[in-house]
Amino acid sequence: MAEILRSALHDAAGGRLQIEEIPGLHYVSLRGDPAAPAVAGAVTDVLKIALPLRPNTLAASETAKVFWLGPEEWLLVSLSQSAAEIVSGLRLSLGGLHSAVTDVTSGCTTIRLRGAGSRDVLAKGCTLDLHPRAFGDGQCAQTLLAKAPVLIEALPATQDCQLIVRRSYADYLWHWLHDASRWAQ
Amino acid sequence: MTQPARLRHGGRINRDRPVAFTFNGRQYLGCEGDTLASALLANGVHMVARSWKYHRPRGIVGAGAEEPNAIVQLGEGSRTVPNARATQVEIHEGLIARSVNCWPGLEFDLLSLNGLFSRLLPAGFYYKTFMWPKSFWRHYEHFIRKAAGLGEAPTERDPDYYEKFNAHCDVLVAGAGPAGLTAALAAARSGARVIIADEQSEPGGSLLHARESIDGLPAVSWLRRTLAELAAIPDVRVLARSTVFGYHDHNFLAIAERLTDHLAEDRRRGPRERIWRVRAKQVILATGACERPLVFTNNDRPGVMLASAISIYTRRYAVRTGNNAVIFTNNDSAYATVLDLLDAGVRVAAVVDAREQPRGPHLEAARQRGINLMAGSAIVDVRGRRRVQAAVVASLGADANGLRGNDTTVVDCDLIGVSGGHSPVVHLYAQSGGRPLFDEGLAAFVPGPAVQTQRSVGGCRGSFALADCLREGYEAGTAAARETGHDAAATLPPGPGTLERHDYTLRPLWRVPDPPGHARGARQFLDLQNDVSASDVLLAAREGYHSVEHVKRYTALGFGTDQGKLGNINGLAILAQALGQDIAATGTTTFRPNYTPVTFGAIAGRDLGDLFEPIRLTALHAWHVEHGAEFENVGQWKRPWYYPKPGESMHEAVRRECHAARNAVAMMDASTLGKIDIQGPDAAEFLNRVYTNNWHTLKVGQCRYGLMLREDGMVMDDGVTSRLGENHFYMTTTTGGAARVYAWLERWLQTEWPELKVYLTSVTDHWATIAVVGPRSREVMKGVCGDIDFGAASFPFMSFRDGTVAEVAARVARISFSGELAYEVSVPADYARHVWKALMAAGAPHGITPYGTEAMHVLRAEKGYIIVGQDTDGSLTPQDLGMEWIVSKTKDFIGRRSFARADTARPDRKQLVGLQSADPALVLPEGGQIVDRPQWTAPVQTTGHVTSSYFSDALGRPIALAVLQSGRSRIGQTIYVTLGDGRVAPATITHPVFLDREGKRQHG
Amino acid sequence: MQGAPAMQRYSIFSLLRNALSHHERWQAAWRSPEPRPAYDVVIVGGGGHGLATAYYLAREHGITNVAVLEQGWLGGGNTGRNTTIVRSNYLWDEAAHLYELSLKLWEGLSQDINYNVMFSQRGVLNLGHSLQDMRDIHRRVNANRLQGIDAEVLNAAQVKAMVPILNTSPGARYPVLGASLQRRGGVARHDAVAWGFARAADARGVDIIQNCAVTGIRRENGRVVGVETSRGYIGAGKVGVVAAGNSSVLAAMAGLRLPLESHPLQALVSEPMKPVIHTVIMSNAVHGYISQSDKGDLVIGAGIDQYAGYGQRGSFHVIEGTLAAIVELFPSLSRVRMNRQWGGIVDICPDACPILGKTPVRGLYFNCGWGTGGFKATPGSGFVFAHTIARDEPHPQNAAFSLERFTSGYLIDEHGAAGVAH
Amino acid sequence: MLLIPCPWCGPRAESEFACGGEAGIVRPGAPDAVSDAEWADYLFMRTNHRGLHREQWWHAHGCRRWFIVRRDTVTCRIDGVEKMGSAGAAP
Ligand SMILES: Cc1cc2nc3c(=O)[nH]c(=O)nc-3n(C[C@H](O)[C@H](O)[C@H](O)COP(=O)(O)OP(=O)(O)OC[C@H]3O[C@@H](n4cnc5c(N)ncnc54)[C@H](O)[C@@H]3O)c2cc1C
Ligand SMILES: NC(=O)c1ccc[n+]([C@@H]2O[C@H](COP(=O)([O-])OP(=O)(O)OC[C@H]3O[C@@H](n4cnc5c(N)ncnc54)[C@H](O)[C@@H]3O)[C@@H](O)[C@H]2O)c1
Ligand SMILES: Cc1cc2nc3c(=O)[nH]c(=O)nc-3n(C[C@H](O)[C@H](O)[C@H](O)COP(=O)(O)O)c2cc1C
Ligand SMILES: [Zn+2]
Repeated sequence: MAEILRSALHDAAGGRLQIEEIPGLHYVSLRGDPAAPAVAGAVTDVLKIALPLRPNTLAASETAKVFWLGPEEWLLVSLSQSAAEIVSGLRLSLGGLHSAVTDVTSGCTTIRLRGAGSRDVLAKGCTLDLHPRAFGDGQCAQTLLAKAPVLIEALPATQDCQLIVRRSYADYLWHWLHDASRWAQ
Repeated sequence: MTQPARLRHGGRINRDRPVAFTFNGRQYLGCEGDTLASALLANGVHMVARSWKYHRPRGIVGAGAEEPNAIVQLGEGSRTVPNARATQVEIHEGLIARSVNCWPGLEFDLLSLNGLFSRLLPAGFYYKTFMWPKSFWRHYEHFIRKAAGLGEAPTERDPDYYEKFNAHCDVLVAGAGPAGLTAALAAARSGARVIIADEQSEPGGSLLHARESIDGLPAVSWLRRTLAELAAIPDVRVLARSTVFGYHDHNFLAIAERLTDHLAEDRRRGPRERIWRVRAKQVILATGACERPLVFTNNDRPGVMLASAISIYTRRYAVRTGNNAVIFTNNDSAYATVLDLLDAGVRVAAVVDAREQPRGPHLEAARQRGINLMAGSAIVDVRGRRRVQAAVVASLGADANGLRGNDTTVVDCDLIGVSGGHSPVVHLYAQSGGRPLFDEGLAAFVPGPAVQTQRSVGGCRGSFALADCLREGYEAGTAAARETGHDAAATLPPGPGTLERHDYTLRPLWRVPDPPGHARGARQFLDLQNDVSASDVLLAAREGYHSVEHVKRYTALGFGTDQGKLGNINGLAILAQALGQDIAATGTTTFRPNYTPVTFGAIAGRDLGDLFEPIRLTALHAWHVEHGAEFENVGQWKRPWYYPKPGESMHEAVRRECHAARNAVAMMDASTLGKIDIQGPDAAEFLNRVYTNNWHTLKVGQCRYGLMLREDGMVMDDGVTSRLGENHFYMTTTTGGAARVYAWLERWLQTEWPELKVYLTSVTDHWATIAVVGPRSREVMKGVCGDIDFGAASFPFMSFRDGTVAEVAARVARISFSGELAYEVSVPADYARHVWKALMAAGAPHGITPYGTEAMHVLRAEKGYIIVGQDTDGSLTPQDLGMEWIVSKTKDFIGRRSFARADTARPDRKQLVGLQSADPALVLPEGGQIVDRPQWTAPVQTTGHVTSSYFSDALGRPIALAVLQSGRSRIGQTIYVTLGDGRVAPATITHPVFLDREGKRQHG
Repeated sequence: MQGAPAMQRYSIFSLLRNALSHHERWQAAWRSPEPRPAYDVVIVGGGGHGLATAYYLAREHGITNVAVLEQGWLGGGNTGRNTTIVRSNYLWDEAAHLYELSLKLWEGLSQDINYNVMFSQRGVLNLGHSLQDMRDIHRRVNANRLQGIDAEVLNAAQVKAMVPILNTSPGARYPVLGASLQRRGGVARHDAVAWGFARAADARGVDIIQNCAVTGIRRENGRVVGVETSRGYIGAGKVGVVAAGNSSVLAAMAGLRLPLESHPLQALVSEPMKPVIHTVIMSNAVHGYISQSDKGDLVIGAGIDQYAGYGQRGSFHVIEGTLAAIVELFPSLSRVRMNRQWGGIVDICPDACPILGKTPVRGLYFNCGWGTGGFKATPGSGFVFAHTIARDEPHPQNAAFSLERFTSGYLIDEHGAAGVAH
Repeated sequence: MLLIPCPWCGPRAESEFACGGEAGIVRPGAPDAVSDAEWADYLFMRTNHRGLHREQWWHAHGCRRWFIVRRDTVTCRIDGVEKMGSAGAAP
């Protein structure tokens, strides 16, 4: 139900680059004080993942990821557990601690770029240094891709990247990616 | 092969690949590897242009970016290019080029008559005349405009595609001559990420025509080896046809790469140009030096060329630029050209050297081949109009400001090579924020101290010996890499072996004295493109335009497409002389991007058409499209404006939609509203500070309208906020204001009130919101939602309930922007389409009608509800809008203090009122101004204007909202609304709420 | 007081006469005197506004013992780097009347100062791209007509007829829905404005002193007595500061604070071409505006940089955005090339209107805050500021533009009409 | 295109940020207690310093934190950044 884009595999630049939407993920925003042990504790309880505290990094398990978004803000993405489960699990675990847990599942979608040209296509619209040395495994960054705010994740051991984009920008970004991959170098 | 001036041997052109092209309607053949300039010269074509002001015949002067004269129009139709430099255009099959700025043609140009009047057209002549009669300026200007300008802009849409690429590197090298290449090599060997860019079709710079050897190899062989080594190192990018055109703050540089223009049209694939946006940790500038012309009478005749350009045409392009040459120089470098010419079998009739005692290694080599050296002399005049026929040579006086006697020698020739020394290409250094310094020894401006993490090496630093270039480049590359944490170079092979060095001696010569009997400097050209002569600079100095910047602007020196790469230095030296000050004190004009002109389309990139601004869509967009909606742009969003049925006008559609909302039920996609989730123990206190009304009293399950002000007391945004829990609120903002409000709230929280425990999360995209509006809305809701009690008392106005709508967990709020009984259903956007369709189905028996923003506006205007940004304009307070009821008197909030200021407290401010048009058929124009009397003569004071105006279906007549000075106290009076064309329409001032002032409908 | 030499008149006849002597007999347009120890009035800032002030002080008020002190070269500030758009179609009465006074002066300026400033009334179009833009356009045009200012609303077809190369396709991202047109608006030769006023002021005895930076403002008993400069102390009965982007720095010298922020504002030109654009076209919504100079270059104004800056340079992405807007509006200009770009320092006021008037320091007057749009006001600003200095009270047309408005709340919010920049 | 060193995310391109202008503008604690002139000073008056300038920036398209940058308004050189609320960082 969560497909925003035509999620058919898009094959650009002579097959060197594939763009596809990954539907069906669950997204939860978490705000809280990283110094409060309950915050990291809640994430571990619910997702079995250690809360990433280093800026622009993520922590992942087989079924979920936690992205650092800000010093008091994370995005939890899960493949298996529903947002409702995560939200209630976190809230339970956080108890009365001042924090905010918000289901944002319908507001986000993920687009995966596969192939050697992925980063070059992103570099056409993104000012980050995407060289594997500068942006490698375990790293993520919020930035602008063309004129859309995105969260970029470097997928391990490849040139591949994944983008999390806000729903209302997804169509624009999709067009932009098609356009940018027309002549991948 | 019919290229009469093509040398039989040598050069880097491909003789096996002839290329046909057209110039001024004539077919020519060149070779692959030629520029348009070299191909024309190979065909013996020297005269290629008419000058801008006097329409004098002009030839090719240089061989690269510095060229001021050989400006041509390329191609036709949608792919035409104005103002291309023939020296930088690579020829390809089918190339069409023509001269610009001449009519009817290059050979016979009517405007060359201007030349006859040239005495009347000194610098700035137009400031002194064309003032009478006063009304005639537009006629004069018509002709001035026609005469000005070079090429012609295309008139069709550009079929080409341009893109951008963001790049990062440790070391960016601008220029791939010997200095740049060794810099890149050293940095790359050290392990740094390197980008090296050169504007030419192939890297190599001066090596492509150099006479020297490096490491025992001819320069071009060393070049090949070096490029091969660079190509093999990962993380090195060599960009040819790539001009570093801007050096901005924080080591951000822009490069324009030209990808397809050099190919025949049928071979072009992919983008035409690409802009590289480079963030470099270290920058090495290796942009070389530009040879400087000499300033003498008629120095603009076709056949007068830079000596270095002659060498380039001879050695790189295998072109014979003339048969009988005179070289005029004040330094040794031109003797290399002498050798090149002699090697090519060209006669050198004389070498005129301004130096009394010329010396230098090239000179010694040339002397051995036997030359006619005229030392201590200068060319004072040139004979020939369309092509040089002879040089007139005279002896220079000791201080070079006068001639030694009146004797002149006429030397026949068809080519004059000039070298007045070299100007380091300090453009990028200066763009980086640096100030070039004058070096007396070189008589040139060289880079001063670096301002950013940058180094200049080689020719652009004033190091003109190849050995120095190689060494400096290698050292700089090593050092730059080291500063980025790459110092493997220490263990690497050293840079290329050093060569023999030699001194650079020159006799500065800024202006050759006029030949006897000539007006001062009248035909001594400085800026060939803009026809600026030495006399123009002297005139400017005489008239008090003393700053070099004044001279530039008064004479247009350096204003052209070449930005004075050749002429500026001579101009400012002449100015310095005229003012009796030194050149250092005179200074240069400001160097600015672009180094050479760059296509608009490339700089615009892909941000055009549908990608110009993101098009933001709601989850229901596809449904709206399928159902024929017309859309309105609201910020970046596309919102359904109205849904016309076949054959229906907008007016009819909107009436039908309004009718449904007032009499049955209608439905709207309100998903674009900004939505912010607010959590924390201080959330209520936070709202209390940012909204004008009280939020502590709001109970869980209730909603409240809020008005947000700027600190100056003016209305900034509004919306409804619901209390989801004790510490949990859900705020909505206007569509256009969403981003602004979110940023505003974060700012206050983080910078002003960090003690407040509040977290904000933007949930605009997560929730889809559907407004179900109208007397039948309750029935519709009941049809899709079984777990909420919709009883009027149990679910009162301004409260919300969580429930299940069409099997989807939803939040249903009983709020109304229409004044009707209405519900807003919020569901996660993934379910929006499903829920919308369920509502449509449930509403079908009641005639449910989707409506757009236009009907929404009509409905809210009937109720006197404002739209921030339409009925307000940043100059209205809540009181002005008649909204005192929402302004707390007992607490502080943003903006409150500003009410107490004298002019915000004034009673005669503009106030929101209603207007009723006297003509029941006339919808008053929005934006109409209000006057008291039907007749008026300007100027009269403006007292108010119509902000919103519609035909009200419910009332069967037009309604309007307006803001009007002291409006509330004038209700009942008649005013007149201007219709924009001098006419006015009478209207009565009314209360701004037109319908159901008691609010019975929405409470029903 | 030394009499200034009679001004050599400019005309076709003087041009002919001087041609005979190879133009070697032209006088300096202005003298370059050494500063005298004291003047009745010192004007700080040799931009168009400062020079116009000096000229009108002399012409309208007979005050000729005046010096204009310029830290660099005349007209080297924003006067020398603006996109030269002149119009008076502002929204609020106060602003509209001030700019209209200026426009009327423009209409006779060349003859008045005997220097052709090439004021070209080729019309100014402000495009509307959304329903709200069109409402605002109607509102402003209607207001202008009440104010006595020529103004028309054009629909998209009329705009297209006037500017055939404009993209008016309804499918554009932000389609052109219409425009306002002020036919009396246009452009002028910016440098000539500074030079012409300098020459005319000089001819009336004003000392124009370049390379003279004011470094301090000396006060005694709450009254200004003179200025410290890089060329020594200069006494002054009154001081008028007209320093545009540098105004806050000068205010600090007098112990004052102003509601200003200095920002870079950039502009660019194309290579010169034969005429393709015959009027001035501005679009606030897509953030770009364009005209073509008499030399043939397209003159394009960019947006303002977001950060404060005194460096006359801005960020490249602003230029990129501007050119995207221009190509979006004029797709056929895509292959045209940008020749040069630059920046100026504009003094931005919270309500996008100037500050023109007295200060808490007696004898000290400020004229600033013109931000992105003061070129068009040059003669008018000089005219009313001269009045304010001479009479120690504002001219009716600048009374509303006092510093007090920031205290009382009488702001004249021209953001809509002032737009991005112009 | 400035390179702004976000105290959390490190150096990022200016296009990710919004500049909030001069730092250290203090909202009067009791607005009613100040005069109109003092209120106007808070609302509108700026030092607008030429030279080293403390200013607020927002990492709008990154971590969404406000922080303070010390930057030279003539050369654009950045001297340092401060997190909001860190020692000495009056907003
Ligand atoms: C890119 C750009 C485009 C613009 N486009 C337009 C447009 O199209 N239309 C329009 O109407 N306006 C436009 N403007 C605005 C317009 O240029 C200015 O408002 C106007 O020129 C200001 O004139 P001025 O004489 O007050 O300032 P300036 O010309 O800047 O003069 C101020 C002078 O004061 C001098 N000064 C400063 N400090 C001192 C000191 N301490 N001692 C001595 N001298 C000092 C400066 O050197 C400067 O010469 C634009 C501005 C820019 C930057
Ligand atoms: N004998 C003399 O008196 C004399 C005088 C001057 C130069 N030279 C010779 O010139 C050479 C100087 O070597 P070098 O490496 O410094 O310069 P170079 O001229 O060999 O190379 C500079 C290169 O930079 C390119 N370039 C310039 N600006 C650019 C830009 N903005 N973007 C991209 N590319 C750009 C040029 O096209 C050129 O290819 C030496 O060989 C030297 O001997 C000799
Ligand atoms: C209206 C106008 C037209 C201009 N036209 C040109 C031009 O055709 N060629 C050019 O090189 N510069 C042109 N310029 C820019 C100036 O060269 C210069 O960059 C600008 O006045 C700012 O000064 P600065 O760069 O010396 O700081 C123009 C400037 C203005 C204001
Ligand atoms: Zn950050």
